[in-house]
Amino acid sequence: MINLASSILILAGLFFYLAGSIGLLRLPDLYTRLHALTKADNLGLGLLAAGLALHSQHLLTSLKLLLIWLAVLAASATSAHLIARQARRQETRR
Amino acid sequence: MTDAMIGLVALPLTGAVATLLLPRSATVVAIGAGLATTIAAALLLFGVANQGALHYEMGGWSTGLGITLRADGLSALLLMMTSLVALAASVYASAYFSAASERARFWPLWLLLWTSLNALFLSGDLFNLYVTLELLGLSAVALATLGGKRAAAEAALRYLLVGLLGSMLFLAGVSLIYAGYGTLDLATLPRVVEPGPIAWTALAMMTTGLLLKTALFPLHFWLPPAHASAPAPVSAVLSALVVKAAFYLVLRLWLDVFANVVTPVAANLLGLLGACAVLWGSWRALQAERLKLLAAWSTVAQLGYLFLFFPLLLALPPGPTRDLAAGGLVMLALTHGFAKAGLFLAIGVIQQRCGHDTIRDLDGTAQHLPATTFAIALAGVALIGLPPSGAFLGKWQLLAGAVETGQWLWLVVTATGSLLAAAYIFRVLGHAFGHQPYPNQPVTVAREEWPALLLTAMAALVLGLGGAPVWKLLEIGT
Amino acid sequence: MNTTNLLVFDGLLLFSIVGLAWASLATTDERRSVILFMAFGLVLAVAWGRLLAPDVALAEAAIGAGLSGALLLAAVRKQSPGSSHTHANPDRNYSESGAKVVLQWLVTLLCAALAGTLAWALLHALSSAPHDTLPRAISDNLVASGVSNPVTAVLLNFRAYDTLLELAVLLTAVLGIFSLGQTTPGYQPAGPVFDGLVRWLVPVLILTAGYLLWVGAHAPGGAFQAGATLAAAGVVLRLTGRSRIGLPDGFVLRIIMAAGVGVFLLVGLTLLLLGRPFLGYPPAWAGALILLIETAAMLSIAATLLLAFVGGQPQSTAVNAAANRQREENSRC
Amino acid sequence: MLTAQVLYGLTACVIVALGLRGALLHASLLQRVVAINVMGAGVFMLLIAVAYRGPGLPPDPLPHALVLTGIVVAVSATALALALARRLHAEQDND
Repeated sequence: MINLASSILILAGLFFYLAGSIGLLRLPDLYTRLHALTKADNLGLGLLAAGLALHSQHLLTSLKLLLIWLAVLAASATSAHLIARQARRQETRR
Repeated sequence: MTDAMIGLVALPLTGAVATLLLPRSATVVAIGAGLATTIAAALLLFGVANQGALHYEMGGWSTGLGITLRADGLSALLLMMTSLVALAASVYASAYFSAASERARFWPLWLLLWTSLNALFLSGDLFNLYVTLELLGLSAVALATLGGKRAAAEAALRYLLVGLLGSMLFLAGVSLIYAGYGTLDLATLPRVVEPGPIAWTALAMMTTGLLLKTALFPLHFWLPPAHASAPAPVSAVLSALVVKAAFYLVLRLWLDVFANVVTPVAANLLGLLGACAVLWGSWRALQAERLKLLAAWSTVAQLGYLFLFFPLLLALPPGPTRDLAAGGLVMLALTHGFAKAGLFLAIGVIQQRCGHDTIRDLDGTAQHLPATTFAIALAGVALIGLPPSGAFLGKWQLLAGAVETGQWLWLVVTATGSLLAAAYIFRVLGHAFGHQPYPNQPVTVAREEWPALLLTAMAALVLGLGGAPVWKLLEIGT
Repeated sequence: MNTTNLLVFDGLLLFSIVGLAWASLATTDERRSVILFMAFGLVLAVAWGRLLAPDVALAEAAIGAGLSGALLLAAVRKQSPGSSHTHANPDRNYSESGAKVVLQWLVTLLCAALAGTLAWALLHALSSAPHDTLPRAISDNLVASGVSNPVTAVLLNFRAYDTLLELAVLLTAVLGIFSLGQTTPGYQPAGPVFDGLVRWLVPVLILTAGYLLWVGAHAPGGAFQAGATLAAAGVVLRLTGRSRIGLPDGFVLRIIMAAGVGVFLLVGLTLLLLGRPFLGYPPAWAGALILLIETAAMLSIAATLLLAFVGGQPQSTAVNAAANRQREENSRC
Repeated sequence: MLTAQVLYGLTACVIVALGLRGALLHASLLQRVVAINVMGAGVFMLLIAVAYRGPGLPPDPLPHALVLTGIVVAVSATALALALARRLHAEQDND
């Protein structure tokens, strides 16, 4: 039962990763690419972490996985913001 | 006596930390640390002479698990030379750097360089050798940049990149050795290595890396600009000791560790490259317009002579003739170390007192700076290989070995190289003793001139006349 | 996981490693090259994990990819993106000439020959049974080493002398950087989002550094990983425009720089005076002495890496503010 | 012979060669530094591959320690090289 649930979560996570990567390659400009990358990948990582957490034997491991997700969430949100802001500035300057 | 080995590494390293923390009294601290290190080197030399080869297990862990320091006749001699040259250069440097900020930057790096040289000559472990090589390379580069000029920074950067490439090749060879034989200990390896793909490839990579660092033709391109644009005391140590450290490792690997792996063909290749270095280096030295560049190109040539010994040593069967030839090699290396260090210090004096080192404009230097000119002449005696210099004994053994093994080519190369050396030295002396009347009074500055004089006298007189113990010491192998 | 799956994973991992290395060296755009190199480092860290080398994986991610990348990126920043091709590299003008093409092919052939020879020798080395004398000696002596993580035992006890010289290498590098005296200009103050992230990230990083240092005795971690993490805290502080980044001034800074080598030497020489071998810790004290040395080493490493990133002594705030105004044009955040 | 050892070992050889090629051919100083670092990573990979003993078996810790030392030495050298390059560029800009 747990195995099935965690497999579904991991597969779903991988799907979002795939979508994010395709978006990065196919979308027309920087903003939409950023959108695809951060939104889809953050969700993908979250699902992946949840799937792995179900698998783990110890609560501590699950907490660590949660921590990883939160750290990546904060970092990717901030970096997406920085990249977008810098791009906007360059545009207005031009 | 084994504590002397620890002292040789720990004393200059402690000195480096102390000079960093106490920049105001850095000179005193550094000279003190240098003196103590020299005493440790002398103690070690006596120890090896009396008790034979010594070793010290770091941390008390058995060889293999821990790192073992080793000293035999060869390393004790090179350590002694290192200490004497570095001490003399230190005394000179205390007068050379006038600004307090310059001194504060110079001394810690200088003592780190000294530490790395001692650590390298003592190391008995392949990976530890890699670390000492990197310490040596980085400290040498950092010191070379103290020249301050753009040319110095450019040369130093190229020196650094070449050195890094050399270290990486060396480390790749070391990794292969560990993969194949499961040990890094230099004394264990000769018992386990056997000719085959692993040993050949590893030796080829390590040797290539070291040849880059020792600047054997055609890998010498980085040396002349780097050595010629560094501050004089740094140039002295770079030319006399730093390139020789890499050469020492080649010698150690080829004659000790991989003795049953090397082939005469490979040794002939090294000899051939050495021959090219002798001819090309001497020729470029003859063309040089600046004294420092002349000295740097002469280093390329003099290192070439050392490699001429390889085909001889491989062709000679073990026995007294081979020992004589090996002694000649070491004698040549020692003489060049003292002579070239002295030469660079003397050039430094000229550069600071006359404001330039252009050979064409040296007229009257002999009247202005008699002691320094005499030092240059003494260095010249040693670089040409005239009696009674140590180089004469060395080259004599080189010629004897060439005749013995019927390898006439090396004989021709040695003769041509010596003639070219005579030409470039007399070109300098011809200008220095030129008949231009020089208006100024002769100058003598003890702290600046004595180090060069002592070093060159060591090369031209002491080693040649009292060099017999060198051969005795070399019989003490690991 | 079964072997086939693992093989597929290995294949993908190695493919991306070689691909990233190739891509990072094939481009002539310096910024792209550096970013690809950082990605290369991160994928390498995964490979180290796969080969059961977690200590190395941590160090690679923190130092190899992280701080080396930051250093390299800071070096790129000096040139505007367009100019890096033209004026900085005059020797690139002959790129189309025939001699250059011949040279490129010669070097490529040489390197291919090197790869082949190396591979040939390596296969020979791997074909015999692995040499287990040394690993066994390490595990046999682990109890006496004072720590239970074998990598830390090798680094700080069995081969402590290597580590002492390695700290000397770090000290040399930072002294060399100091003597060049070229401080990179600071960054302008960051906006609220980045600043907000840094405000809680820095304490977490400092806490992580302490944890890594402590845990190194029995699990992956240690002074190097901890030092790099601490340095990372300083790097992000600098990126938000703070100039002091936690580094002290003058004498105290010099003490921190020298602490790694100094404490190491002090311990080694004290033991020598007490009649033990140089760096030969008594087993009962080994754990404490290693922790002492590692703490000093961590501070030195962090300070050194930070100073390397700054490029010299940190500038005073006034100078920094002026530099910031000048750099308004090229600001990144 | 372990498949993983061979796979990672052979990749390491390729990376060493790639790095060497870049270090010899690149005109840009910065990229030469990157190339030397890539070459170093190849050497480290060689060591780590040699240390690997198979799944579930403890690897040889010695090469791991050597690589850790190597990484720190490499970053020191990189830092010094970049500082030198920065100095050169600064002087170039002043000319």
